[in-house]
Amino acid sequence: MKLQLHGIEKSFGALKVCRDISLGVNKGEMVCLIGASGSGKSTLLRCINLLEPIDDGKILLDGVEISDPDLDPQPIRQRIGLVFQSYNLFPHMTVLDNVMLAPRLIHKTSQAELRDQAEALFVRFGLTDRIGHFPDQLSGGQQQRVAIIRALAMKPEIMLFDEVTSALDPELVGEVLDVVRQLKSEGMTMVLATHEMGFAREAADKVCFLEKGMILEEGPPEKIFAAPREARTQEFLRRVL
Amino acid sequence: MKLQLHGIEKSFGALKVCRDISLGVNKGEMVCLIGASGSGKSTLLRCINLLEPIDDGKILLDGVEISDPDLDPQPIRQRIGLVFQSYNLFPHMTVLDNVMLAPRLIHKTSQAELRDQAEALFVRFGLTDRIGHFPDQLSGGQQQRVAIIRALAMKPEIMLFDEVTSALDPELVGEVLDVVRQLKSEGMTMVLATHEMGFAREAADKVCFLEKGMILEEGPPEKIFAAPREARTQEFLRRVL
Amino acid sequence: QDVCATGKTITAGSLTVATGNPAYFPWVIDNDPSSGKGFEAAVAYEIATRMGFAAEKVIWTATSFDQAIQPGAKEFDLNLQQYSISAERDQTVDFSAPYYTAAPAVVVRQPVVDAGATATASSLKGLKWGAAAGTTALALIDALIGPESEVMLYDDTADVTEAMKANQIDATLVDLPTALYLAAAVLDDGVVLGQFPSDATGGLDQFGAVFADGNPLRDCVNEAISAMVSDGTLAKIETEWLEGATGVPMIQ
Amino acid sequence: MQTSAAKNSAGAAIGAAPPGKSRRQERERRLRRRSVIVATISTFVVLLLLVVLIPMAPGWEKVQKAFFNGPILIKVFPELLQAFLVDLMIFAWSAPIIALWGLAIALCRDARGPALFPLRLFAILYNDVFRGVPVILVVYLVGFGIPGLGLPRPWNSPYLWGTVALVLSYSAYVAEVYRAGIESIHESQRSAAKSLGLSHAHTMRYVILPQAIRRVIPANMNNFISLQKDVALLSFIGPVEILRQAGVQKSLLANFTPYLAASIIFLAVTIPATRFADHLIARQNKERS
Amino acid sequence: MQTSAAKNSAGAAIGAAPPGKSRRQERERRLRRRSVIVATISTFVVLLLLVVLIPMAPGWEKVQKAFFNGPILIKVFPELLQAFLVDLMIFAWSAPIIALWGLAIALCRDARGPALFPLRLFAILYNDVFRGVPVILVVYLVGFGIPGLGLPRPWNSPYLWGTVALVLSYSAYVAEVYRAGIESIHESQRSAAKSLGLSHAHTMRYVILPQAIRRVIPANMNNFISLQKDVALLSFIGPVEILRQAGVQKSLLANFTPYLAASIIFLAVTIPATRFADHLIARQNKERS
Ligand SMILES: Nc1ncnc2c1ncn2[C@@H]1O[C@H](COP(=O)(O)OP(=O)(O)OP(=O)(O)O)[C@@H](O)[C@H]1O
Ligand SMILES: Nc1ncnc2c1ncn2[C@@H]1O[C@H](COP(=O)(O)OP(=O)(O)OP(=O)(O)O)[C@@H](O)[C@H]1O
Ligand SMILES: [Mg+2]
Ligand SMILES: [Mg+2]
Repeated sequence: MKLQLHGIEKSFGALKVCRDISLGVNKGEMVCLIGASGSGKSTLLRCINLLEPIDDGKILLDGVEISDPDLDPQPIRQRIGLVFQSYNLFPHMTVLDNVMLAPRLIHKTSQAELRDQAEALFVRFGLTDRIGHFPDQLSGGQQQRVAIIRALAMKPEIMLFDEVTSALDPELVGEVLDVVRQLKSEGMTMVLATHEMGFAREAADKVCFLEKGMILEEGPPEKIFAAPREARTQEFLRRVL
Repeated sequence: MKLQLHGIEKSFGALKVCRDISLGVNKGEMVCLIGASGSGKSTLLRCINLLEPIDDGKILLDGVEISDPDLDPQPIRQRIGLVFQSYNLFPHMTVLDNVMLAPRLIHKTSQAELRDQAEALFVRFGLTDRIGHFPDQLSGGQQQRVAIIRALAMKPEIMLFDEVTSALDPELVGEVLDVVRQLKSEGMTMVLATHEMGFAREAADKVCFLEKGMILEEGPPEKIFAAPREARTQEFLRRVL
Repeated sequence: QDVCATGKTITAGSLTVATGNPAYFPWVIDNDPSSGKGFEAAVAYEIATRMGFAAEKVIWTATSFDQAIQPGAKEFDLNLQQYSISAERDQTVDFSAPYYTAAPAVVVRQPVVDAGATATASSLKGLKWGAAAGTTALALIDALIGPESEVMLYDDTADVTEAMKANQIDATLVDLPTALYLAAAVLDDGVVLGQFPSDATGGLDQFGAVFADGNPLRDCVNEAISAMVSDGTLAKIETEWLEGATGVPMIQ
Repeated sequence: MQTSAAKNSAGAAIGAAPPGKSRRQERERRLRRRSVIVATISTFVVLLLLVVLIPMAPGWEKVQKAFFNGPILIKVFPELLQAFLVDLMIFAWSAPIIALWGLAIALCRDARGPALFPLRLFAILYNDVFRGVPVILVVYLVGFGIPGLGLPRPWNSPYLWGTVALVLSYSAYVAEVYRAGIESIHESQRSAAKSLGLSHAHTMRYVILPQAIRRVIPANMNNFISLQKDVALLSFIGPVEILRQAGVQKSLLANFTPYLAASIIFLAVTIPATRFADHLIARQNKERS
Repeated sequence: MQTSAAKNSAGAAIGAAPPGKSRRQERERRLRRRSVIVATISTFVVLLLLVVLIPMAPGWEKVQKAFFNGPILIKVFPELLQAFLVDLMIFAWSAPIIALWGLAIALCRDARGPALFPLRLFAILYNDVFRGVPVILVVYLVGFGIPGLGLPRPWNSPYLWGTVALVLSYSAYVAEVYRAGIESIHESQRSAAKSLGLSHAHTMRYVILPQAIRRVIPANMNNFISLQKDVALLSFIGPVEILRQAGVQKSLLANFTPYLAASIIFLAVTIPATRFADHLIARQNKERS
């Protein structure tokens, strides 16, 4: 198994945001987290990326515990890509510099080689003509695609997506989801928090419904969407579909 | 006819945002404006409310021209309610004061009577228990309902809604649309700019598709959604539905 | 009370006399003019007595140097603070007859003397000079010495000595009694290098009390001063409070 | 945005923390303890070095005698405190005048309509001039100059004209802060008020100003802290406030400790005030993002 | 947000404005013409009243002679301009030192890890002290005090220690501005950099600082405009810069016009600078909302 979560607990002060969350993600699998706003989806993804220290439980990547607080989180984060709802591109750098910053600082490869690799990614996701632009010269959908490229440039083993289409105009959602589909077809292991039920139903291997920091229900999308077991899941799906 | 637009033109500098827009809205009718981001929906609504002066054309309310630049816009605006995407409640006042501010300053009715009228509105839209709260203590859906109540408190003859659900979490959209439905059933004349195609199809009397500041296509929702004439309309609907 | 001063003081029946803040030795001893100790304190009480004010009717107040020579109404009847009488100042304020004639003297510190400074015009030119702005010292330095480098200016004598202690300036020009006091008490290693003859200063070395422009009290004070001069009281006060200037070399 | 109501209910639903310490908590306690130790030791070492090394420097004794003279400090402190009351007094009557006059200028600046153009022009010139000239220059010009024109007592008081000088200078800064506050209120608030049919004056009075004034409280606090310090500049035109008193003592004692004492008195007022302003600003920035 | 690319294409698709004037445009031209006329007339009337009425006030001649004395203005102007060069010089070498030292303090304040606690403590104390004490007090203490300890020339120059005093005071303000800039960079930028595996130092150097420094340029400009004005305070420890020169002339001529001339010289520098800073701030506020 690529990624395993065992009994993750996480609180902010008195507010418990993750409660005994256990989850397994196989290599090449795509898991979608759904649930109401505030149910803890973003926090869970941030915990996996070690941006938030967990209070209890274990996170295993390729069977090795990465949540050990004595480990240096930097090299681990390099193995896990995370894309945010609000893109979070660096506004003072060109799109290319955004993508090359981390590889340049961390990988000891030659400048030219890194540039070639970055450009290859831009070609792959159809953004070649935007390479010298600054983020605010791009549309939201383009910015989000650059954010995905930036994460991919570190050659991560697993990608986490946090509502990557929520900030986009309805017309631009498609182009970003296409990128996710393409990654899936290339065999990337992925965890997505999403409000796009249509996409989850069509593309996910497994769907988890989070409610108040707990996984209330999980299973293949056909099952969750067609015949949700829990009353709360039914209610949620009725509202958003 | 309640509201008539004749050849409305509006530019911001060199950018033309409304181009020869003509439209009629009958009493008790609900017209939905749809179209891509930047197509001019918000600007058109702001023009009708006289928040933006139009460059050319005429706006008639009950057959009287209100777009005459020599008229004082204040009393006219009092007859037209406008609700914004971002609620725009006054954050330093309680919800009740938000609703009562304008009537108190403009209508010469007694304090107690105005309060009774306002409270009646809160009862009608199920917000009685929030009356003394400040806007940021309310959920987005509740805030938007307060914004609608605030506009209604001026007893407008026509209501304009500018994507009133776009800023809301998917779960909260329903409660606001319910308010709009209720208003329609009570016979209010309304113009809505919206991205909620489902709602437009179900509730609108007429749908106008805007593209680059022009009404490209208009008609009853069954026709527009089932058999759009223009290629651009077809493309837009394919993307967002 | 003398008829002359009646109704001419800012507080009826009292005489308000201003001095420096702080007031320096030997003009006022211990910054306490009401003790009557110190040259200017003693002169003030003598003038007051002659105008018919009892000692307890003398009110003391403190002003800065600049403050007193501003044009306009004043908070005092007269101000004794070693003001040199000059034609330019006379346009803004009024001066009494001179109550003291002081020779300008050069104050330095011992290290400057050790470095070779002497009481000659050529040696003085090469020194780094400082003075209190708003006094006549700057004009005198330019006229009598003509230093080679820029003259530093300060708010008051206190700041000038501070700059000397900090070795930021070598020398300053003040009236001889002040010079003697600075050298003896303020500076640990102060030396009065020399004095200029009074006649070389173009009359910038006579101290007069300052009045608001057009103050009628001036005539009464002048009367008192001339009486003090003629009966030798002023000279007596001078010998009591001001050291003899013997031993300070003349600068040619 | 999460509503606080929703947050509370989520918090309540979850109840108390679990008994016993989690692995993370254990480790955090360990880490915290270690960092307290490291911080204490390193601070201690640095302080020790300072305390041991500085007095070994040549001239330290001289420095100590001239700047950190205990007996002198004790001797001058009460007098300086007394003089500081003058500063506080001047501050106490200047601050409200500045706040009001600054608001008036800000509103002039915002006046609409061509007939009010002279008012707008006046406000612009006023702000340009008084923000451009050093406060000390204004103090000299107004504080010495105007009484010098022959005003009779008590209308020539340096307290009066010094205050006028401070009001002139600081109200320009305060007016700019108000204006920034007014402009920082999002256009959509104006739109909302206008769409309800409110007039320009009503919009200003009930919608914009209440929000704007509240929003600029921290920025204005910084202005008033500066004012508290610049009150000392009035010493140059006469009032024996703390700076002049310290200067007098310095001259008499030929020692800089009185200035140090004055600094301590200022710090006792300004540090808490600055901290409070910083705190307000930080809270505001947090709310904004 | 609308991308600029989309805006452009929309603009291009629409092409040029229609020939002839629309009704609105006609009316706007009429209105504009009318408001220009009203504004001109009302300004003119107000100015006329000022020009006619003020000289009728009793004492106006005295005021004019004392403050607005043409011949004196012309006479002192060149000397004051000369003295102002001293201000400019001091400013020119102080400003870059302050910018660098302020940044260093800001970074100290942000230092992580318990071992660096003394550094953090130092930065906090430094900022509290130097923002709390009036600049003029620091100028006296440092400018007279430290050279008074017996430094040999040229190490006791008032230019040197006056500069040190300015640097000490102003770097505290500048450091706070930098810190505000660093804190204003949204946490999500740090998150993004961390999620890519960047270290704290790299994040600071490549992601946070470039944005923070750029963002605080307007606020820092205001600090440097204040600095330009406070350079005049060095006159109290000796340098004959413009304020002192004006004071000397004022004493000599018993006339306040030299102060007015000094004000004019300051305004010539500070008004354009302030205007530019205001413009930058306004642009920034617009971008932010
Ligand atoms: N840094 C933090 N400090 C305190 N509380 C936090 C923090 N981050 C998140 N929370 C709280 O934790 C809860 C879960 O937040 P989270 O962002 O994980 O929800 P989510 O499911 O991603 O919601 P959304 O769909 O709105 O993104 C919320 O109540 C939120 O207010
Ligand atoms: N005040 C303004 N100044 C300049 N341009 C403006 C202004 N308001 C709107 N625009 C421009 O006018 C065009 C139409 O904007 P409008 O807000 O009316 O579109 P919309 O259809 O409401 O889009 P959305 O769905 O994003 O709300 C856009 O290109 C916008 O950038
Ligand atoms: Mg989230
Ligand atoms: Mg819109």
